[in-house]
Amino acid sequence: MLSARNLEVVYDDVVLALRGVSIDVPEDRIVALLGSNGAGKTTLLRALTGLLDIHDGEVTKGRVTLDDTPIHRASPERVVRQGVRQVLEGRRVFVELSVEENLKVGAHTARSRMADNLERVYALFPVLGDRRAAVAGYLSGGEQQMLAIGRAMMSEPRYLLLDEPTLGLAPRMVENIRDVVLEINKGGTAVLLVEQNATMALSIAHHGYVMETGRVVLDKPAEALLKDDDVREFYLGLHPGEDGRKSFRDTKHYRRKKRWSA
Amino acid sequence: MTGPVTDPTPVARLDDVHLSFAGVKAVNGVSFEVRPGELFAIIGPNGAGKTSLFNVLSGVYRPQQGSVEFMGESILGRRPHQIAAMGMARTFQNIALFEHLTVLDNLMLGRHQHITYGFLQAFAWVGTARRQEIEHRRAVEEIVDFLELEQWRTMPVGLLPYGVQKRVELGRALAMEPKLLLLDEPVAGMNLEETEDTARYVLDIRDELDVPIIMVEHDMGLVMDLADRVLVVDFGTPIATGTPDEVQRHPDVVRAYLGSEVGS
Amino acid sequence: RGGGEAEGESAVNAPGVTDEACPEAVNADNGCIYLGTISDLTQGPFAPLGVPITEAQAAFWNRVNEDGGIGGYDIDVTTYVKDNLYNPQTHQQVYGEIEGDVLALAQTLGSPTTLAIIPDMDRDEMIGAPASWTSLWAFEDAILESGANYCVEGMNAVDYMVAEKDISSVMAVGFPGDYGGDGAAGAEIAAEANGLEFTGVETAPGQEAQAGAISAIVKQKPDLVLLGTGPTETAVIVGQAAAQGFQGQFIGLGPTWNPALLETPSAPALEALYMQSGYWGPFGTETPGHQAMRDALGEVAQPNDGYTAGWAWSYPLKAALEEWLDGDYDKDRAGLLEAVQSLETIDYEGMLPEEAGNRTGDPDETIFRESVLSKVDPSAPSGVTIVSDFTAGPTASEHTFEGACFEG
Amino acid sequence: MSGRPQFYRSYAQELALFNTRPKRIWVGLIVLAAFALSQMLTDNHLNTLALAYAFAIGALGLNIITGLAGQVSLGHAFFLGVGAYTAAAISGDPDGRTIGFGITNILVWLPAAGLVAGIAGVLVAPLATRLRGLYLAIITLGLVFIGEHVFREWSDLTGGAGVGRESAVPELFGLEFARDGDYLTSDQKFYLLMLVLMLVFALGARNLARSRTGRAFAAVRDRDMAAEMMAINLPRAKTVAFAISSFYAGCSGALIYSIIGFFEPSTFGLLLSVQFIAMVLIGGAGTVSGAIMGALFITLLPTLTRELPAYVPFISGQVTDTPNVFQLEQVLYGLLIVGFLLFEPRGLFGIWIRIRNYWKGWPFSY
Amino acid sequence: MTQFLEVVLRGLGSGSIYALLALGFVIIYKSTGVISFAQPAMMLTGATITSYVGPALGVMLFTGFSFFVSMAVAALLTAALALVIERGAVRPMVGRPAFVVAIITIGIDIVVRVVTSGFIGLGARNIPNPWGLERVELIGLRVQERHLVSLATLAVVVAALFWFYRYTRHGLAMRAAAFDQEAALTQGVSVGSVFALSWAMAGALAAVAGTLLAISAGVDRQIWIVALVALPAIILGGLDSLEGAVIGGLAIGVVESLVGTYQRDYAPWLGDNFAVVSPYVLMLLVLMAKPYGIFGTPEVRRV
Ligand SMILES: Nc1ncnc2c1ncn2[C@@H]1O[C@H](COP(=O)(O)OP(=O)(O)OP(=O)(O)O)[C@@H](O)[C@H]1O
Ligand SMILES: Nc1ncnc2c1ncn2[C@@H]1O[C@H](COP(=O)(O)OP(=O)(O)OP(=O)(O)O)[C@@H](O)[C@H]1O
Ligand SMILES: [Mg+2]
Ligand SMILES: [Mg+2]
Repeated sequence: MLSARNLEVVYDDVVLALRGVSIDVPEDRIVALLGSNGAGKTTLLRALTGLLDIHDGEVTKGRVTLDDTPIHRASPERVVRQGVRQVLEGRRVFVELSVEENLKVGAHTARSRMADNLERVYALFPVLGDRRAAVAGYLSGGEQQMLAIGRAMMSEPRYLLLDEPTLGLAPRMVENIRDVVLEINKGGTAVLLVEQNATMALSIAHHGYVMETGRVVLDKPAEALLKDDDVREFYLGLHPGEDGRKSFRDTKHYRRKKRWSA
Repeated sequence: MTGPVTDPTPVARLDDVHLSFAGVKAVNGVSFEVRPGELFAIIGPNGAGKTSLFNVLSGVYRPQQGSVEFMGESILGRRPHQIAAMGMARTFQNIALFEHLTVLDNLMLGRHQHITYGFLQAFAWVGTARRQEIEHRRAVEEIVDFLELEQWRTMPVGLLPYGVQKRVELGRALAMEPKLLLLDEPVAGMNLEETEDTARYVLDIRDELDVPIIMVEHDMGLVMDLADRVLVVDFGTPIATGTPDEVQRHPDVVRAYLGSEVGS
Repeated sequence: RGGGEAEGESAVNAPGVTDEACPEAVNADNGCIYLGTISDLTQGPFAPLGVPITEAQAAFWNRVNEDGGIGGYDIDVTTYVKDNLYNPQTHQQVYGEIEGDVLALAQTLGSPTTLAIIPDMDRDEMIGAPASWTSLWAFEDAILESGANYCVEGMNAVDYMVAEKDISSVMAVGFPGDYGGDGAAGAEIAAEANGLEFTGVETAPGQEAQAGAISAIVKQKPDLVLLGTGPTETAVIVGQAAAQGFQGQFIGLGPTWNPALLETPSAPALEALYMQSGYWGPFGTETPGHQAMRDALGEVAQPNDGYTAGWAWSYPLKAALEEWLDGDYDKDRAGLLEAVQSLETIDYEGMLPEEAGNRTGDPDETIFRESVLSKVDPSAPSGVTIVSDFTAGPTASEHTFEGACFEG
Repeated sequence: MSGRPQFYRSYAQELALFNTRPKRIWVGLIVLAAFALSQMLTDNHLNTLALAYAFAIGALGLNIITGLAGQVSLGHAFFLGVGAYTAAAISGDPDGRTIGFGITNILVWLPAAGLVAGIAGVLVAPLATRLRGLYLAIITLGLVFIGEHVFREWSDLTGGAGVGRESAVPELFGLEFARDGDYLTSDQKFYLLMLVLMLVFALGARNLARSRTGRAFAAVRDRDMAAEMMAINLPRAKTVAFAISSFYAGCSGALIYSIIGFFEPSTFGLLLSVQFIAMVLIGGAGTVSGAIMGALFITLLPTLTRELPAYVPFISGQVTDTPNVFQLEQVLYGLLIVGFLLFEPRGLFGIWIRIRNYWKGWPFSY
Repeated sequence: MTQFLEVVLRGLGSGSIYALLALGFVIIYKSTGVISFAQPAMMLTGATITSYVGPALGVMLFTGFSFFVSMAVAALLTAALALVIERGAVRPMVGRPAFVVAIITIGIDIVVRVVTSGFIGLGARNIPNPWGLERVELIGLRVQERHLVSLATLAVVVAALFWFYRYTRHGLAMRAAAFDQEAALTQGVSVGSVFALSWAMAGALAAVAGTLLAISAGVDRQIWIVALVALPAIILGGLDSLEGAVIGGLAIGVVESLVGTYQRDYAPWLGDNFAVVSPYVLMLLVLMAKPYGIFGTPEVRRV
């Protein structure tokens, strides 16, 4: 189990980005993490994988444990070796390397099974197989997202942390990613899924968290979240008393002041 | 392909455009036209060539074949800055702001073509230079008002939240006083609230400022609600054009793009 | 400033002269005269010369002090030592930094660097000993040069070869400008006077930059090659030209030699083909001046004619100070300059003839036209021994100098 | 303006260069103090500062191309040389060893030096518009080497390698800067001249930065493809940036060597270019005051490191010893640059901001 | 013709030294995105170390063998020095603009060069070696042995590097780290070790180059300038290309040698020392046609 307890994170010695966050990612599970922009989702992932350092961030309280051993002081490469992998927000493929080279870098800590894993990734994402020699920077946005996920799969992680994987993807591709996540999970990898697309995330997750301004404000099984009124209104766009989503043409032109009730 | 031609002078017109990169056919025989006042959407799977179409329009790529017209003139072979000066403005799929500059400076850059003094006058900063700066600053502040960016005005955009950056980019395009606006995934990565805001701005731009818009977007809800007409491309090839309702039911569109969960 | 009160009417009123003793004075009762040194000490291309010159000068003036100093003053040359990095701008700046604290310059190294301060020196009525042998110094009043110059040296080298062997062609290979260019100009004048074929080849510093010079030598096979480069370039050019079959004679201007060259792979070629020109005898020469230098320096890591040069260049300044303090001159810098201009001979303790120090009359009369030639001799202290003592060749003797040779 | 929170009442007011009272007061005080220094410092210090101001003009120029437009150029020394030789030739002795036309009025040779260097910049620009990043840096480095070669070989103009020539003669309607006058010494005159010129050039640079042209440069730096789609003509913007930057460099070169009086072709080598890059980076790339501070820092640093060894008593002053003070000077020079960038990557400007923020909040440090 | 070929061979000889230096620059650039201007100092230091180790070993071993052993020792020690510098002054700058780091390396270069010069002294330090300026006949051409030694060393180094980049995971990891350090970290690549490794490799290469250079005339304070000739070589070949560095280095050696030999006869108007700047002219000409060098990867630019 990968878990965070009472985590407090400060950037640049001044910006308090997490204010006592606790979450659990049990083995073999899919956990969804929702929250508006700037809530601290990415920061949480960084804290889990040791990437805070290079952003001038620091864990000031609390801890991160992997199977009860603390890892929040470990270097990113050690975290990867222990089977926790993050797919960064915004794809971040190595634009000047080819598709296959990107995947090979992904296998940095698991060279021995590289050939098998390559096959597995190409099977998951046939597009990548077709363009294995192409320069990654010229792939379309969606293709790059697949490459980023595929790259993470190259080391057979036990925990996969996905930061907004469907950003900019076409509806069918979103479904694809959803299927991929399910499949990856079936293969025995636990997934922490950070998403703006709540519909998709909650449809596959076992458990869900909602974050606002550095705190976890909801922590429920996914089905329960789907029924939560606030979640329905603010994340799924389903307003109480109306059947289905309101048209964008009808949204009023005023700023809604959101106050989270939970 | 394109419906009955009712208006003799479309704002933009592509005819049988082909573009390929080292073996990849990014655009393969696409034709369409955008009429005055229209909100035209382009949808299609990832890598279908939507952004490439934008790049063809704004002169970044030169198609190997076909013709591209803007405001009734062929713009094939013109440099991006010339096309921009003709009145084509765009936003970018991956935000492309000038991150070290403030919001105001970014918007002022949008007005680059409307400001006419040269660098010799810039040194002295008297007369024309000063007058123009003040005048255009006024225009920019109106956009700040319109997009509700007051509180960020003097901050470097690199430090702003994602959603705000997207709005600044929209503002920068508006500052150009465009005759055609290209929006590449304006709500990608936004939460529901921000999406609603953006939808509002887009409608206002079209209706109040009367600027025709071409929009690429994967949020089907937004496209279906806002667009007048939709072009669907797949592997660079157009597979359907029509009203949102028409294309939504088109079996090829469902298969190639929407998948099972239509529009939800 | 300076030390007025105590000495009454002989009061010296010049910058850099104090009644207080020097720091670490040899004679605690003496006043102190500070001399400045601006040299290439670390990064510049001439540091291998600047360092031993500066060291030898320190030893020279220390010996003067041990002999009681001059006119009641010890001489200090170690307090105001500055590194010019061989850069005119730096040179000018450090000159400004020490100008008010020193009476004169014991050393100002380099031509473009010194030229950058000549207007300032004129304004300040400052005199200084150079650390180069360019023919230009004969035309600058403020500069107290010693011995022959590169131009004379080039003439004498050609005349020597004409007298020794039947030669018909001369090639001058060297850096452009005040050094190599000056020597080449002299060689060209002498070649013309002797009816020889002359070629000038400019080369740049650096081991790997000599390909052009080497191939020119190998192709044209001149009878005499006059070198005006640094020691490393000398080794590369002589060694590789010989390796490619060249058999002619090389003569190097003063700064081309460094005894360390005898440890390089070029050593056999140098022994066979190279001769060293000089303005006075090399380190191991038996004169009282040389002996005093060797005694004063004690054990040096590697005998090097940079030491010899630094020592010899110091005599004129010593003579000038003696004349100034003993004679009836204003006791300020102007008086010192006057004293310099009245020197007819200088006691070089045998390193140079006394008349080499003549500073009265116009440059063409006072330019010293005798130089020495040495051959490579691994057993000698600085690797060379004299084969031809002070001689002026016919060309140099008859030439009229109207300006620096390299200016053409 | 009264009342504590100061609001701008018009865009004109907000757009003014020094738009707050503290800014006006500070800048006024600093400029006054700079003028007052001419009466307070020794000639030698004034000479060093005058040089620093002249260097600052060049740094302002490099800041325009590198800090503002994002094109790292190692070729600045070349443009400095072009300016220095142009000025020297125009004002040189017509009967001298080297080319000279005898027009010593600074109002003639200074603009001419800038213009010729600017034209050289325009000629180089087409290459720059094709190349990016380090490729551009090293190509411009090549320019320095090739320029040095030309300077060495063209001895009619430059006096030749190892020799050099006299530099531009500074004279303004009969006022000769290189001579002591009745009221002011030569160094005082130079100091004041360089101070005034630097202020003029700095004001120009500041105005440029906040103008249409300056914004376009910044856009090219941050994202050149997007800039093109803002109707900015990329090749033209880069060419203009090169031209302006070289103009500054040319003027700077002419002035620097008019103070020194004499210069030699190898002056315009890699080292000089590197010094300018260091000025811009150490000052804090992109800001006018940063460039000036950087220029002061780098030109005064050697003076400082020459003083420091006096406080390190156990290091030998003997030139033959290792280590000796002269080596220490050089090592300190290198270390100070390294240390500075390590601990304050935003440069002197960053330190300034820090101090300002500290005092703003005084007496509360948080 | 014989002469021409001999000139070309000489050029290849000195070109192989440029190639070794260029490889060092490229290795650092590929993994950190920075051009290290400390390479000249590394070269000077490496050669100086050899000049101290060589004579000490020469007593025990025969010259040819002791030459290579001392060169290897110098390479190791220089690599260690490079590691220290990387750790102390470059690592803290990770994520900062490449040009700031480049200026830092210039500061380091000054410091190291001054210190090393202190150990060199005033003259040149000799490196014992059996070749000196000796020449051999090779298919009718007379070649200097030292040039053959340089070429052979280059060949061995290139083979080793090829193997390293092709068959170890570090090769790719080094390239990945250069593009995006955070993304590389998430792949489990230790960016720190990548930086350290590349600096160490470049330091060792510079030491080898310096030692080979010093065979003919020893180590003096000024030989560092030769390292700058590697800059046009890497631009010519393409900043991030190892094969480009090798070919660029050799090409520049040959051009310099040809220009040095023939330019006086065919184009005297270019000035006497034109050979010295010919590498830069060649670089300019190539870049006119190929803005990213012969083998360089074009920058990926997309909107
Ligand atoms: N490197 C940083 N330095 C300072 N503050 C930071 C840094 N990174 C993030 N923050 C701040 O921390 C807070 C949380 O940011 P974070 O990126 O974790 O949010 P998020 O939930 O991932 O948002 P998004 O949905 O936009 O990705 C924000 O207020 C942000 O401004
Ligand atoms: N400069 C380029 N060089 C090579 N291939 C390119 C280039 N630009 C685009 N492509 C290729 O062209 C195809 C179309 O790309 P484009 O960016 O237009 O897709 P898109 O429809 O915008 O996709 P998405 O919705 O993911 O943004 C892709 O396969 C992409 O890899
Ligand atoms: Mg995030
Ligand atoms: Mg796209």
